[in-house]
Amino acid sequence: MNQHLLTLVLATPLAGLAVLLFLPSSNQTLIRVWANLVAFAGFLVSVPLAWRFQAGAPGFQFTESADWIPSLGVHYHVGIDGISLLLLMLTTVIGFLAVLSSWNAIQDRVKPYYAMFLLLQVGMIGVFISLDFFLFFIFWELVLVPMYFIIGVWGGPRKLYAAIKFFLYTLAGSVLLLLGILTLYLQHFSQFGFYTFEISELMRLQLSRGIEQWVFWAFFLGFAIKVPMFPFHTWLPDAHVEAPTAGSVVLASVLLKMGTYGFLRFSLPLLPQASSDRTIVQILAILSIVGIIYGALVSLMQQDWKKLVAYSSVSHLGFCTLGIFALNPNGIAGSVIQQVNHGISTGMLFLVIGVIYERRHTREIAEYGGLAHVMPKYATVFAIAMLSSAGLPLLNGFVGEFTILQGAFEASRAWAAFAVTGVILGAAYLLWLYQRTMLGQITNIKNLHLPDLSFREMAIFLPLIAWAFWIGVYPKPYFDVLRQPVTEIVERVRPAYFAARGREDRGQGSGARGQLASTLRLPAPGPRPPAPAGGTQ
Amino acid sequence: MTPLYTSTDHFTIIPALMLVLFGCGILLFDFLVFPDPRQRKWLLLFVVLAEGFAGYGLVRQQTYLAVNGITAITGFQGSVTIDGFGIFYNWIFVAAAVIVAIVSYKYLEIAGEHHGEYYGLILFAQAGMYFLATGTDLITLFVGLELMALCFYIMVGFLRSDKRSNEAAIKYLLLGAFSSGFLVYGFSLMYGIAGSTKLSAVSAAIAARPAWDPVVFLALTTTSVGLLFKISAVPFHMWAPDAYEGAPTTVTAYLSVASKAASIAFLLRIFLGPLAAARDVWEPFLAVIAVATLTLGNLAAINQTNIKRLLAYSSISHAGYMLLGLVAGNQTGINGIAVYVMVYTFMNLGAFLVVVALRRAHIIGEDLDDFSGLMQKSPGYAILMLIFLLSLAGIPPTAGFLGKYYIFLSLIQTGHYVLAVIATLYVAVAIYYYFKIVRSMFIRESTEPAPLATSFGLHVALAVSGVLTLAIGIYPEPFLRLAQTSLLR
Amino acid sequence: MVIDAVSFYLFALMVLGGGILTITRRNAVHSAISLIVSLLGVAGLYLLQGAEFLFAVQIVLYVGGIMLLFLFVIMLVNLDMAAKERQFNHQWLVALVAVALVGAQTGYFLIRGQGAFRIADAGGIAPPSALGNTEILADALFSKYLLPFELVSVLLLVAVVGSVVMAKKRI
Amino acid sequence: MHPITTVHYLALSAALLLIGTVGVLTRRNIVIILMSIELILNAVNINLIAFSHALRSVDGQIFAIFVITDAVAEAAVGLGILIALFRNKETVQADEVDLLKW
Repeated sequence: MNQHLLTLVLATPLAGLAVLLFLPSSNQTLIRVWANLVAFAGFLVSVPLAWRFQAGAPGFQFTESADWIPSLGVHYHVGIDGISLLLLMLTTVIGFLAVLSSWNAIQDRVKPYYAMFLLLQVGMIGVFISLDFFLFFIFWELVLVPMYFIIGVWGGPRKLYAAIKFFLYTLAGSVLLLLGILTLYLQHFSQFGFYTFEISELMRLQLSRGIEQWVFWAFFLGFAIKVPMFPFHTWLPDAHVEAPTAGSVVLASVLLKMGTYGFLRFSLPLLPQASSDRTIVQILAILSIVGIIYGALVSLMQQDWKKLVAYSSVSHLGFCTLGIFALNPNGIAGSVIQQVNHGISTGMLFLVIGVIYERRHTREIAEYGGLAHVMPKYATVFAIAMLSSAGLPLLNGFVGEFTILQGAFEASRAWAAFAVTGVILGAAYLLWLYQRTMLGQITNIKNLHLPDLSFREMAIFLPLIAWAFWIGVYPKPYFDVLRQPVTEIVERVRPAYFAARGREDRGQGSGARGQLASTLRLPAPGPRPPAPAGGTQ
Repeated sequence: MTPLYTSTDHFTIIPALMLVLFGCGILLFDFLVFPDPRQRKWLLLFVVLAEGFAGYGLVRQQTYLAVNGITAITGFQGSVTIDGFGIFYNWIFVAAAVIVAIVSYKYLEIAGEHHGEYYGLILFAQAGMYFLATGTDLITLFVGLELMALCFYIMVGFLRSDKRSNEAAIKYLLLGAFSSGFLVYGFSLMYGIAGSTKLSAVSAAIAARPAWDPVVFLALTTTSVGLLFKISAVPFHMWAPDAYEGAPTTVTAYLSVASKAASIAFLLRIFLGPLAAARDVWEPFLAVIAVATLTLGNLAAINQTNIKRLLAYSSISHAGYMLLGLVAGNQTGINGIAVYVMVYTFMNLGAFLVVVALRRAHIIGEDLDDFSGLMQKSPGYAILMLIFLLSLAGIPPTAGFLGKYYIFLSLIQTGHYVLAVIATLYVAVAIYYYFKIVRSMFIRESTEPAPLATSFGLHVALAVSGVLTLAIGIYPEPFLRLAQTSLLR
Repeated sequence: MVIDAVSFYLFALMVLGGGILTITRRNAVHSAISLIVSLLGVAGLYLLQGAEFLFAVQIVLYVGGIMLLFLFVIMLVNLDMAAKERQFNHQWLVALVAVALVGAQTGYFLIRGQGAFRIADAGGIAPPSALGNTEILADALFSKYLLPFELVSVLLLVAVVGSVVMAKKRI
Repeated sequence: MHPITTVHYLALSAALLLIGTVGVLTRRNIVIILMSIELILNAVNINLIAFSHALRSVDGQIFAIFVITDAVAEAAVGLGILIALFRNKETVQADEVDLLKW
């Protein structure tokens, strides 16, 4: 059973999609029910993964491998480690909730809509479980098409522009990513004499510094556009603003994580020299910090509710990449946690916006005010989402941001100092948004008789709220799951890291508090230890 | 004295012989039996039979090669050589000809020009292609080329009462004849260098000369003009948009696929045969031309509103990708061209077939607006067109990705990193104009309610191209093995 | 020797002069007649090079066949109007410059590349009379070149079908 | 007077090729463009015959026969298309053939 579980997770939405295509498009209710059932089933089949996952075990679990294109050395090889597990669970949960949230929002071309969502789900799951680079790339590109349609067909007034911009940006990045993949593939052939895209095989490569750096930048373009990191972020606000609610939710919660996941799964382990190169790390950290602060500042200025949240994503993802390129266990573990957090909290924020948009059909912040009076439940949910996103202790955002800041501090005090401004600014724009929309007197007469959250809407929010509190109060299971893969990555990228700190330090990362203590026990972090020169022999 | 016509000779030309025989049969039968144009679709039987026999001949040649463990059979004292390369490309011609033939009858009936000669010309053109892919003698290649080209001149102008068709035909003929004049001028110089018209002798003679030998250079440039013209590479591409737009859409499909595949085969025969020794000379030239072709094809396509014109520019850019495979020039590159030609055949045919379906009585159906709301009108066609367009753009898991994959791989393998980056970035440009069509089909509302002109043949042809476009993308293994047979030479 | 040289230059003059007149005449009939002159010059060159059969073919086929076709069409489509209009298209200057460049290049390469054909010339000046022999030609055509010969018959069939399809009002 | 060598023939042929090219590129009248193409093919034939003579090989003459045949076929089809065009459009000027962008 274990070895087919991932295939089952992948196949469930695909099979559901196949059946969906044969349902009569006139019967909208049937299609809705079926799509929701499939999405829920997709979530259910992924639950055993979480149960059976063995937190401390090295390497990948639930692996399954079969030849796919022997003449190219391509395998159907899937498996997960702790990082993929968290993101995969995020995908199945958010995927289901996004489908559920579309019940009323989508009235036009219902069947293609759900078909696109299920296809999107296949692509996203595939990205997180592929252990073959070719397979990964296929899923990576597969995601683009349904997302294009979700934005382009069911989106807002500038949907055509936003959709093609999204497509072109991410495609341009991913074709360069392909060039990087092919370079590794050819290097592997010249060193070992056979062609393969298996990641475990590619990790055996001994690359020269120059090649690693070129490949790193190719990967960087692919992943950074997806994340999106600072200069490549311009597609994101457009896509988010124009996409339908569920599209925004999936885009923010899962699609962006594909980029950070790419860094963690491929850039760091496959290109350890380049990823720990002093200059490269500096550049990436600076871009992340610029993203954090720029995103926050732009968010402060937004008049459009959705655009504000979109720019806040740029800021939050900046934290994630900063954590990754801190290149220490705290930074990376915090980054993964923060990715999940961002999925939960930003997903909730977009859903919150979706709820009000369904009622009022505007996202101008100025149109609202004092909604807490008419929609108390809604205001509560929004408050939780907002505080989770702002990083209030006891909620999930705090754990992630705090751990990342720890990691960043360990790497460089300046980084941490700048990143902290991002946290403060983040609190500022979110609280101000809350104040402008929810608090005070009702200024717009149209808002007087808005209905509060319905049962279905509550059902969408409750799991996310529960999850947010879980991570915020008891994050230990998450750090447990992450410890092993994160240690592996850090050992790969900086072999000297653990040696310099002694073995007992390896155990750190068991919960935010434990980490805090362990960090405090350490000698002053000082400047970054020099990058391991001369490769990883 | 050697015997005039041996059984080996016969064996090497069976497929072409079948095509020509059935072609003549069509001309006779049409003349004798079918006064009513609507009965003429029975002539398709001849086409299918001809292709069946031709395919059987190819199978026999293939098995003969495999059983005897040899790479080539030569016939007619070296005029033709049957090798894996020729057989592979001939399979593509067979596929293209069958698919085009079975969709044509409805289109021609609507256009009011349903004549038997059309089917005959399809077969004769294919006979010409046969010798382009298998010929190993300058004269055979030249005559094969002209046979194919002549058939296409006529087919492009087949809608005799349509001014656009007339214009397309005369432009194509003038430029085509002009370029083949240059080609044959180059051939005459090659003959002068070698003293023989056999490709092997020419190869040896050129290899014996210094790399920058002026006469070799002259022969190279003049020959290249003709070859590049045929695959519509910049700056010899001007004919393609006009010919594609003016020709009957079914002919456009045939022209863009089969003629291009045959010309690529011809180009490879020449560049990897006689001109292989001058590789240092032509590689940079070809690289520049390939980049120019990609650039012009992709940029000019952006502003097109006529679908056939848009697809014409897109096919120009595809020629650029194929040329890049030759610039890389290693085994991956040549194999990549074969894969590329194979996937291009089905996806491009498919895209044109959807345009064929849009031609209805009194509606030309070639404009971007004609595609508006296709998703609501007939979702099957819209989804198929989406698959073809994604494949043309090279998005996995469609077949088109695989073609581009090989080209990129070969470029990196041979260290042409800049070319690889340029080539990949044009994928993003291409997406923009392909998705203009997608946008029309899926997002815009329908403008005119007339139903599509479907026919049994069209359904079959679309199903075949659609299934193959997906199948090659999702499970490419058998197709890749097939393409690898093209390296046997 | 001298006779050969003189006749070469004479025929060359016919060929080039006829060619230039062909592409510059306003009246298409004049062009056609200039073309005949040029083609006859080419035929003369064939004779000089000992290709008697081709000499005959050139005169019968080209001058007799193709030119008749041209003249016929010129009469049919009534080119009187065309003769009064502008004769050259707008890009003629660009075209001329391009061609001049190509010409300079070609000439340069031919002169530089003389060596390429030295082996060929070494055999001697006098042509073996057998080469022009129709019998040898026929032998080659029906043995070594049987395939293209058969193929070219298909080509001609297509040409016949094509010109009928194109030119006839109803088929 | 120098003896006439193969290179003389080649130069003559190149000149004729260029004349033909100029004709194709600059003339408006389609009939004259077709004639220019005939000039190009004749340039090829001069080459072939010169080589055939110099190399003592019959192949060049055979090649020339095929080139002539091809010229016939092309001219026939070209003039046929021209007549079809003239029937619809009443012009033989290349740049008036402009429904399609040239």
